[in-house]
Amino acid sequence: MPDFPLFPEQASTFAGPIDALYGVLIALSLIFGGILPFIILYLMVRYHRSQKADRRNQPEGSLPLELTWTIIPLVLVLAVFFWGAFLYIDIRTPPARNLEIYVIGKQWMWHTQHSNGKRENNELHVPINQPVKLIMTSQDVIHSFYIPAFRVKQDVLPGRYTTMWFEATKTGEYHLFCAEYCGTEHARMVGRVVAMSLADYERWLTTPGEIILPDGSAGAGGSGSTLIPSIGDPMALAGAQLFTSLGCVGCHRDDGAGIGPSLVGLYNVETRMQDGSLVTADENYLRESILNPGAKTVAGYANVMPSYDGQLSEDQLNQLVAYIKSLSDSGSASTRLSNDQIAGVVADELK
Amino acid sequence: MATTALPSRGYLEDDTPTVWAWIKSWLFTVDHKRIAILYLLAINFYFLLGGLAASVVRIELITPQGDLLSSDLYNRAFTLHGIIMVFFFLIPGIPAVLGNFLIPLMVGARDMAFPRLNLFSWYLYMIGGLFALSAAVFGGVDTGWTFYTPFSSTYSNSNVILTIAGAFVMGFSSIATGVNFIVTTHTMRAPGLTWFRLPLFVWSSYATSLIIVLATPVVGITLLLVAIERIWGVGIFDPALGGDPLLFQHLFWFYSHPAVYIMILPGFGVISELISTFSRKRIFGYEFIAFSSMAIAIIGFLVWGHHMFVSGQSVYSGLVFSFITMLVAIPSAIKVFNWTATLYKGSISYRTPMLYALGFIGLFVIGGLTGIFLGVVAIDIHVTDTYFVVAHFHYVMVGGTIMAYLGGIHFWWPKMTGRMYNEVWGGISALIIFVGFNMTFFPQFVLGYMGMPRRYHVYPQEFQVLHVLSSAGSTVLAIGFIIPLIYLTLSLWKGKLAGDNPWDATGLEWTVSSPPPAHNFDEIPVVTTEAYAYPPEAAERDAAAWRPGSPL
Amino acid sequence: MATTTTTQGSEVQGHGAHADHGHAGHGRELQHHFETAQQQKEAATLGMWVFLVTELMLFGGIFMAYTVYRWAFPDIWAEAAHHLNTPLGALNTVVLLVSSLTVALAVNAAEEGRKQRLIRLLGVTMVLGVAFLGIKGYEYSEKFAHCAGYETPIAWATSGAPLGETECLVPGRAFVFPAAHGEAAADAHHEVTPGQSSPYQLFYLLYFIATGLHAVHMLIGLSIVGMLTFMAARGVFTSVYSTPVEIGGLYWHLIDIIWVFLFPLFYLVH
Amino acid sequence: MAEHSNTMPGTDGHAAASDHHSHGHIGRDTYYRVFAALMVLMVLTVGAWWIEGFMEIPRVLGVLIAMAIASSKTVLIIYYFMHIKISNRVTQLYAAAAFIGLAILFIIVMGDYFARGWPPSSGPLP
Repeated sequence: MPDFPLFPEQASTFAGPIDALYGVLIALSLIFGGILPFIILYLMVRYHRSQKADRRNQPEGSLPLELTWTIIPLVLVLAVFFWGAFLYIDIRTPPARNLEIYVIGKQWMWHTQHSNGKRENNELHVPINQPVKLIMTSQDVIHSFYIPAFRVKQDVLPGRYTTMWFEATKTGEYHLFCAEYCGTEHARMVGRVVAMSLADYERWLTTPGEIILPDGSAGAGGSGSTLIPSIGDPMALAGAQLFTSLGCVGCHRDDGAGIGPSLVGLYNVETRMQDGSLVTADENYLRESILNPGAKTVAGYANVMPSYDGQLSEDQLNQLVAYIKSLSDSGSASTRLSNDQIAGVVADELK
Repeated sequence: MATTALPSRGYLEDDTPTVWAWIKSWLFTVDHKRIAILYLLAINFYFLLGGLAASVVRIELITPQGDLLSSDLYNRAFTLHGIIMVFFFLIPGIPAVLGNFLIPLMVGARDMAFPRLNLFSWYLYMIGGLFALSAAVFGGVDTGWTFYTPFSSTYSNSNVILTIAGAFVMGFSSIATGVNFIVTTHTMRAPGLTWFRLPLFVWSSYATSLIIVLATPVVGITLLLVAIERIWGVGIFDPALGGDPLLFQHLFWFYSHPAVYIMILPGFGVISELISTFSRKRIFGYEFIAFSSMAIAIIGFLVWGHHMFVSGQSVYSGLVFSFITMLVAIPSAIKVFNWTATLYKGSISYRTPMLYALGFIGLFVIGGLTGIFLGVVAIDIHVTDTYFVVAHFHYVMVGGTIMAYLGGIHFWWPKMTGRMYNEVWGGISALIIFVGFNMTFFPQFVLGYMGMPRRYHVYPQEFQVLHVLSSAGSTVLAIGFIIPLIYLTLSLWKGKLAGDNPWDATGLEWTVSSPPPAHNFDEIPVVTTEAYAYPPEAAERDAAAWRPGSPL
Repeated sequence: MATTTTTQGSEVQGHGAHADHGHAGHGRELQHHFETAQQQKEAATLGMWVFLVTELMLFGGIFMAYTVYRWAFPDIWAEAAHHLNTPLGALNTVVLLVSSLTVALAVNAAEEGRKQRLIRLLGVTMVLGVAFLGIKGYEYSEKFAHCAGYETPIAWATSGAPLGETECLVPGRAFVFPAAHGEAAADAHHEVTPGQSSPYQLFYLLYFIATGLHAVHMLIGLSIVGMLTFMAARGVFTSVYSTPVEIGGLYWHLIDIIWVFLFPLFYLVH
Repeated sequence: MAEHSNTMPGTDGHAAASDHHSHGHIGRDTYYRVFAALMVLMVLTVGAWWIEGFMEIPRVLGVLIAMAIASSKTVLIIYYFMHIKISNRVTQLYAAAAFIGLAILFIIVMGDYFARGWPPSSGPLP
């Protein structure tokens, strides 16, 4: 007999509340769905044609009764709805300080990249007791990033970012599934999530290891170990290199004197657009502005930037976005914070 | 005035001189009853085909490895199962077979308002079915029945176009049926047959038709757009071409969620008929059941986004859709309570149709309650796209629609064929289906909450026990479906003559002979009573007449 | 009922109103399953209306996609629409509105039992319908001619004047949106927007799908009116039996209504 | 849901059908007047578009004007040319049903788009 669990592990902060709501729903279902069959069974037997029973004064309808069994379920489902709704808003609202990890889905594997540039395939290492925000996109069809033990799931769409966050509570290895049918090997688009203590995570993060890139080539993944303490976020660093090599810096000068707007302090700030609307410069906006600059141009600037659609890989896009975020306090707060911690831990290790 | 002096010959009888003429008399018939029989044969064929695909899927899932089927074949098998069952069995099932046969009889008309349109709809159904079949024969399709873009429009290497053509044509077949039902119900009712004297089956069929007419064209055009994107590579939905894949999901579910009500609403109607007849009393809360059908039809249009809670739609939409989804649970609950109340002080007999009806209530309650689980967004995030969803909609679709379909077939079989079937076997098979069904699908709730994603042909070891249990149950279920096929077929020759009204039921269809004459009514009846007009003492008399040895 | 040959009347069939013919000379025709002519007429009219509901919902899907993308890409929409031939679109609107009038008058003539007038009006309607399709066809061929590198379809057929600039507004691999004119020319990078992923293409794709589907409906409408003319010539319609003309007319008006929306949505965009 | 309310018991079974039908007739003069109105509206919508070419008005306003004119034309055609004015209540309801269905589709889908942030830059949520 293989192991035969009937309930999934609870390994994130969401698991408890969701299971509690689930339990309440089961209890309510048992009251309705469990008792009703017994009423039916009783009536079936009591009023079977072979039974002698009082069959006079049959009711044909009763407004009070109808109202009772309309209003009571209505109140109950509404209560359940509001409970679920608040929980849902929690699940969809990441805390301000979190560890950001990029995820790319492609037929049929998951590719993740940590803040120091370390990559993984079909694996995701996360620290426990630390909010983790996944910024996800797909290279081809729709996938869905699903970690049952954390009770989280989010579709991963091509052409835009979706985000999801969780905070693991228990170390261990958990399933990672693709939940949205994505083609032939959909069932093999699975992996594992390794939740580890923060110290372990940081040690893991700074340990070099052979990494297979999405295109199948092997790359050295451990550069982070030497880069982090001295320079900072390698993801942003790679972005900075791209930013220079692509010539972005010629127009987007830090002092704002260029043809294009300065990108310093842009991330997550509401910005006035050419058509007068206000737009929050989040990841999706940055991505769109790189791929399709004309869609939303900042007020006061001409729409002269060429499109980089088709010229950048998803990886490079992520690096550019990470770089632009690192130019603003709100964007770098999360990553910089965790990098500081990492640097601290590394320093401890070295002692 | 039309002639009323018509020979009252059964609709099945013929005086055709040759076999060819006999075939022609069926293939070119405009008699709604014959068209219903044509549908019955075709739909049952597709049901068996879809069931075969389901068996293949279940056998593969016995082991965690992909040892019977390659992943490609498995994907094609579950897609075939989904497409055949949804588009060619569940959606047309009860309306096209029972609705076509019964609605003119129930409203006291000689035929549907548009008899030739009715026949045309059957041909459309057959053409659509042929497209889907040929797609399967020439290599199958692997998109799942939901055709999500950009997978279906760009990445899939299978017969998507043929399948979409099939679903598209089938859509127009159900539109034709819907138009016919609506017009027939409005204009063909017998004198005195007011809306509140209509049998509840007519009400629910009317609500179904409303959904068909309003929603089906939208999925038609959506599938057409997918086909265009796939053929010419110029896209509406592919993000690589500037489009938004979520727009496809919105348009698709705008039809496909109400389509769920297209499947289950006629089932509600059938169950109302059965419960009343076999309790020998009026249905409890007639108006509430009738209005709840209409409420489901209308609210059902506002909830489609609950299929998209994790798709990337806005949090705002998630909350709105979740809220309305909670509301749509209420009319369904009202129905269940009213059916239960109907049993009170009745004289209940366990005839085969009634067993299906009682089984329906039990299974539908589970299906409906788990629907609330899925409507609560926080839980849906965890269980959507898992076996929990699979179990939920099978409880509603198989436990609901198929139980009602079988119950209805058993109930009106004597009317359709003039013969009774073997009731012992009928009861046994109803019981086998009930047990087999629960064995198959209840474990899937557990599997789903454990996190087993749907559409996986290989899966982690720890899910195996439940999968084996489920596959074992599906064997039982399959046996349960095959038994009625045998005894119903045998009854055509061996069954004893049924008589006009074997169940002592009310309703205009039981006032004509069995099988009904070709023109239904020699003289259009004048209705003076309400539906289910059992006198108050009917239940008492029925119970008093019971002797050991009478049917249970 | 084993045969259909003795039943006449009207019913909606499949993808359009198929006004069925009755036997000439019988005047009012009543199918066997109806009790009164009034009932038959009500059924036919209601059936047509329910069918029109499905037709509107069919176009509704396209309008939905249009709304989403126009909301998403307003500038691109405005720029793209300037390359459609608005005068021809306006002319087509007038043609359709006139044809709606002639159909309405034809129904009126049928109700009054004026056979010659009915036939004349139906004939005019058909001419207008064909004119509409002709103009539409010219507009289409203009776009295709540009793809082939010619100024006009006539030039294309006669290998005449070539097109000055590269332009191909037919969605597909060859799609090229030309340089913006006037003040927008400052946007240097907009010189040519070739290839697949241009949102300009979405506009033209929707344009071709919407107007193409509309043209298909026009063809069906023409065949219905043609059949009605034929029936009218055989004297099927009388002042008491003219239901097919009426429901055929309903279908024609629906085609008009859809165009009334298509015209401003595609041709009149800023 | 509302169908029954206008058809009181006994009045729309076909035996009684003739009692309440054909309550009106639209004359030829009306048709000509409606046609004239349609042509005026047609000129108006093109004219509005032409003027908008010179004037800077909000884009939304332009769309609203065009749609308002198109809707008026539609109402005229449906009401007079398609005889909804003199049709029975059921037919009138079905004529309205399509527009209600479309309204549901448009309002809910566009509501999602306004709130979602697609294309990626235009909404408040990532």
